[in-house]
Amino acid sequence: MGMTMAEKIIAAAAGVASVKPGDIHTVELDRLMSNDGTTHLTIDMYNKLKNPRIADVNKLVWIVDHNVPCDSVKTAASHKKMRDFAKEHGIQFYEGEGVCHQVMMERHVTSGELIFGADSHTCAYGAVGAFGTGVGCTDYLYAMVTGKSWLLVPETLKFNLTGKLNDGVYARDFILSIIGMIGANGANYMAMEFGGEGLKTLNMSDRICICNLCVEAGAKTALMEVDEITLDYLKAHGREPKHSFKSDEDAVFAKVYDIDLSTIKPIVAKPHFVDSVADAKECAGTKIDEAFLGSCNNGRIEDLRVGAAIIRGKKVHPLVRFLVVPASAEVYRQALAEGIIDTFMEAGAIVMNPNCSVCWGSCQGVIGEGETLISTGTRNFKGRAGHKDSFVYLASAATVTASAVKGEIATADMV
Amino acid sequence: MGKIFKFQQDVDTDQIIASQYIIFPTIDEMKGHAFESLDPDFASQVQPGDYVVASENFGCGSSREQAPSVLKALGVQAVVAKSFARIFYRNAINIGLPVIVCKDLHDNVNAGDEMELSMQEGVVRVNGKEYACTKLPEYMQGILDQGGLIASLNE
Amino acid sequence: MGSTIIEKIIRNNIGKEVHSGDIVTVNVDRVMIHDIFIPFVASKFEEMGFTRIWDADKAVLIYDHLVPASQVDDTRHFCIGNAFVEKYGMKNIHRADGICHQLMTEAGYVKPGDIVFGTDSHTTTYGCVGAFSSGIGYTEMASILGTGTLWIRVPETIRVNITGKLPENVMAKDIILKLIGDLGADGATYEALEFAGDTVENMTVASRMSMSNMAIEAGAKCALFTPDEKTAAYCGISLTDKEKDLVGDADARYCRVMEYRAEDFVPVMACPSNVDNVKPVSELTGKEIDQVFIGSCTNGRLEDLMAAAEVLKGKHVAPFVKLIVTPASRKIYREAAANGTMAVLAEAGAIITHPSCGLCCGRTGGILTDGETVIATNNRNFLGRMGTSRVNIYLASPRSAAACAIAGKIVSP
Amino acid sequence: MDKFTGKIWVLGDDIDTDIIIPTEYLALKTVQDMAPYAFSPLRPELAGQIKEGDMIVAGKNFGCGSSREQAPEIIKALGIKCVIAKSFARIFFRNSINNGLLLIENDRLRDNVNEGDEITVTINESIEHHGNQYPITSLPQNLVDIINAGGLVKAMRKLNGLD
Repeated sequence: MGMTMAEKIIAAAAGVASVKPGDIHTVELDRLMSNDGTTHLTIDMYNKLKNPRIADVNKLVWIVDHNVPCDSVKTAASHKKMRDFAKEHGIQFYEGEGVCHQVMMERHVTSGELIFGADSHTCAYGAVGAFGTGVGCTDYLYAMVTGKSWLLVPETLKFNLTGKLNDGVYARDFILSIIGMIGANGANYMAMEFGGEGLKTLNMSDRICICNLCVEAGAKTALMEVDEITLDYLKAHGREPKHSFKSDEDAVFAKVYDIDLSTIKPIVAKPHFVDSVADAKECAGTKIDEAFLGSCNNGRIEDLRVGAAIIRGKKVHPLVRFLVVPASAEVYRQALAEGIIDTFMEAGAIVMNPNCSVCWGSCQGVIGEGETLISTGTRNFKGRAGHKDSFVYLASAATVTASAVKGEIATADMV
Repeated sequence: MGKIFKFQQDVDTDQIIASQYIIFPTIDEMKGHAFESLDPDFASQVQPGDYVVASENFGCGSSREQAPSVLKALGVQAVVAKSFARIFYRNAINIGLPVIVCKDLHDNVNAGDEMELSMQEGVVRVNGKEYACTKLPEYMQGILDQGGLIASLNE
Repeated sequence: MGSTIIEKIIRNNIGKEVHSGDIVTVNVDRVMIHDIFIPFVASKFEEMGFTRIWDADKAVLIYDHLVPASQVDDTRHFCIGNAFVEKYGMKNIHRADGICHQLMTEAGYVKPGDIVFGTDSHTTTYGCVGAFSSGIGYTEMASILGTGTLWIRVPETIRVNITGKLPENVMAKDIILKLIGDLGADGATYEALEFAGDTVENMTVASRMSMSNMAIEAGAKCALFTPDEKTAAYCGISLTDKEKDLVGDADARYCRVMEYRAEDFVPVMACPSNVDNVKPVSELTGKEIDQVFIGSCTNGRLEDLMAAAEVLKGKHVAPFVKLIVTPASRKIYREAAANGTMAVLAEAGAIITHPSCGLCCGRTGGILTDGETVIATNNRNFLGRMGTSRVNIYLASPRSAAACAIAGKIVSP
Repeated sequence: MDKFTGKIWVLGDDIDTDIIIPTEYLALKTVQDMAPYAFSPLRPELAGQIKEGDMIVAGKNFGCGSSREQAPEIIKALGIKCVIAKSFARIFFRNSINNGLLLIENDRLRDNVNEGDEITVTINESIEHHGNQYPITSLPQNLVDIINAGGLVKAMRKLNGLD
């Protein structure tokens, strides 16, 4: 019987010929990413071990991105713990280089790898055909010490894409539509695999955006077939694929969806659930206090270009705080060179250094009681962006930028 | 026997423990803020041995292990839900917090009801009624039995 | 008998000769309120029973300490500020354009000879264009908003003469730190500082700003430079005779005159945890550092960023050391982006934030913890200012700070 | 003549406004919310120990630094009757007068007392400590006027015909 991409990666990592959904295997991990959200707890647990050790320090990548620069003595203490440990053990360490997943994509991840990240959006790595999955710090510590972990082989939902997104519709609208369709736990414990002719119309930025958000449908991982676009991206970043797996013709999927990309429309996810989606136009007119263009989901150069094209020659609404946060230092430098940073600055936006910003809700950019944010971030849970009684709408870079100009939710054609 | 604290569906990790608290240095410093947005009294009222009962997709959202950890630190005996989000489920097993899938329980009990759980029998008893719950796969039960994933590293 | 600059400004304002020690009521030309204090100003203003601002166009509200908000209650200040602006018909408001003291001169709110008060101690900054400006509390601000006047005691003046050419690696920051070290943290309390000599005449307005900004660290009420052609160009005006006359007269009465030779200055730092604890950098070399902060109303201007970029060009910040750059205003950020300075800083590994008070005000922007050391270009190194009380803060010029960032320890620029 | 006796807390030179109340707490909603953090960088336990009627005796340049008016307000909210220092920073001095917090300049007392001692202050006249008298100068008239009005807010209310 044939295997899916997810099954093939797990089989290779487990050193077995084949696996099937429901099996639990011990797997060898290729890479272990951890950020400042939890690493200090991992270190505390590590220090309590009877025989603390690191299986392979070269597999570890630690990234400070959630609170950069630090905004409290508590985060400063957590960062120091992380920095000192990384220095002592020779762990690859980034601070201020950008959001962890974007930094991982730019510098580390390659096709066919099995990666644990102590962050739920680790599933983003599927954009290059790597099996990335989010874990907690106990899982992380176990893998750090042994180089291995246990994994339950997931079933796979297959999405066959055809057609092409219309102008003014983005990958972000597509994945929000999918989450709306299958629900916040529609892919719980499962892998979401994307393929088909339509995939070829999506660039790497689109792909990262789509895979990144799959956890919001509960997915264990997201995977995309490796193709020319993948290989070009890897080559441009100086890497080779480890494996270029494709699902077999006779692989068994839990369910197969055929999606025509041309049917997708601009979407918003309304408070307080990612699957609470609606046609963006239905929400038009909702007053906003803040807009956020950034995050590992939508803070790449392509997203900033979309926003810049809309706001060029216009001004941010005076009562709106428009945060523009490039996903990485590389993205920032590119945007600076292209004049995009200046376009946003001229329009009155707040351009922050690359970090997680209000997407994670406990650093600069938080919103207050009763306030409304429209965001390209990953989540709109109650209280996610600051005060527990506040409201977050998720939308594309285009809709967010248009809303920042209008002072209320608006699509790009309305400004 | 323990008391039931009841929650609805799609309880995400931000509700279990909000972002502004997960940066605190230790679990003990955060646990007082568990479920703050949904039930501000939870942390002060829950007693060791009590249960959290929820509907579908409990623990969706981030990979923050602080979520099961604060519940364990507050003495929650087990979380019983119609279904769990994947990362929360895995994290809970790894730190030794029992997470039990029971489809029928949530709709038939009220907050404050007294409940008893037998993991070996795979059954929950509340108000004189029994509800069957899913047993853990052997591998995961093994992790729970040894006291969490890290315990094996110290053998 | 002649007059000092401050005596002339006050005389011009109230229309009669004054001398130090006189208590007079002045007509206020401009006021500045920032986000931290607007809720308090607003409530005091209404508690006092005022129903209108004496001259709404003379009031400026600037959000800078809390931009972007880092705590959930911060945005409450914006709500209160926006409502106040709306209710009393204020037009001058900046919600995310940079630090208040930079914007007050940069955006043309302050002219030579003006009398300006702000709810911030570094309001002394506007002395760089020959304005009498000083910090006050929010209760007094509320009373000015109602009456347009404030009582003041005409200060005595300390005259500081600096002549000659500065060594290449010395910046205006080194001069003002040295002066504060010499005066002591209370050496100019209640007094005005007046700068003169060809060294300050040859300085840019931006450099003068670094000096007037920090005068408060010696306790001064204000710090004044004579307006000149550079001032006129900066303010976009041509100087009137009255403005040109804002010079300390040869026969004016000074309580102290200090003389410096520019060639004698060396790069210095203010060591933990007092601004007057000033030592030459050469005595501090080798001390390991964790972070560098270049920014603030003291040293976040274009020439400061360019000085740092000159040092950092083609180099990289040391491993495990953070370099945080916070430009003082939106305009400066854009100019630095346009002339390639930002690209150099970004290539070198700098974390470039949006223009705001950032780390200088100690609420965000790079807070530190026990045992950490930061080299910072801002104006205060008080105990606990940037995190815990066990953080070591050294104040330095942008050039010195950049050199330290590359080395990962204190080095001479 | 006003006369009062109380216990003293002794502090050093250059007690800046960041020590009196760190910026971190400045956006708390009320002065009462901030008061527990007073002096926290220097002596975290101090705010909890101060009792109504106590006094602070400090060295030179008390209150230097920022213009934050919370500094004198918090000291007042803690129940401090007056601050006696060798000298005061300018903005802090104005803010204190405007809020009706009594400040007394004396350059000798600080070096002759110990924390916990009792002193007696006779306004505009002298301080008594262990039988020694330390004369104090009286305030300029315009400041006396503000204090007599009950602070600047009350003075302005009067101006606006409200009280």
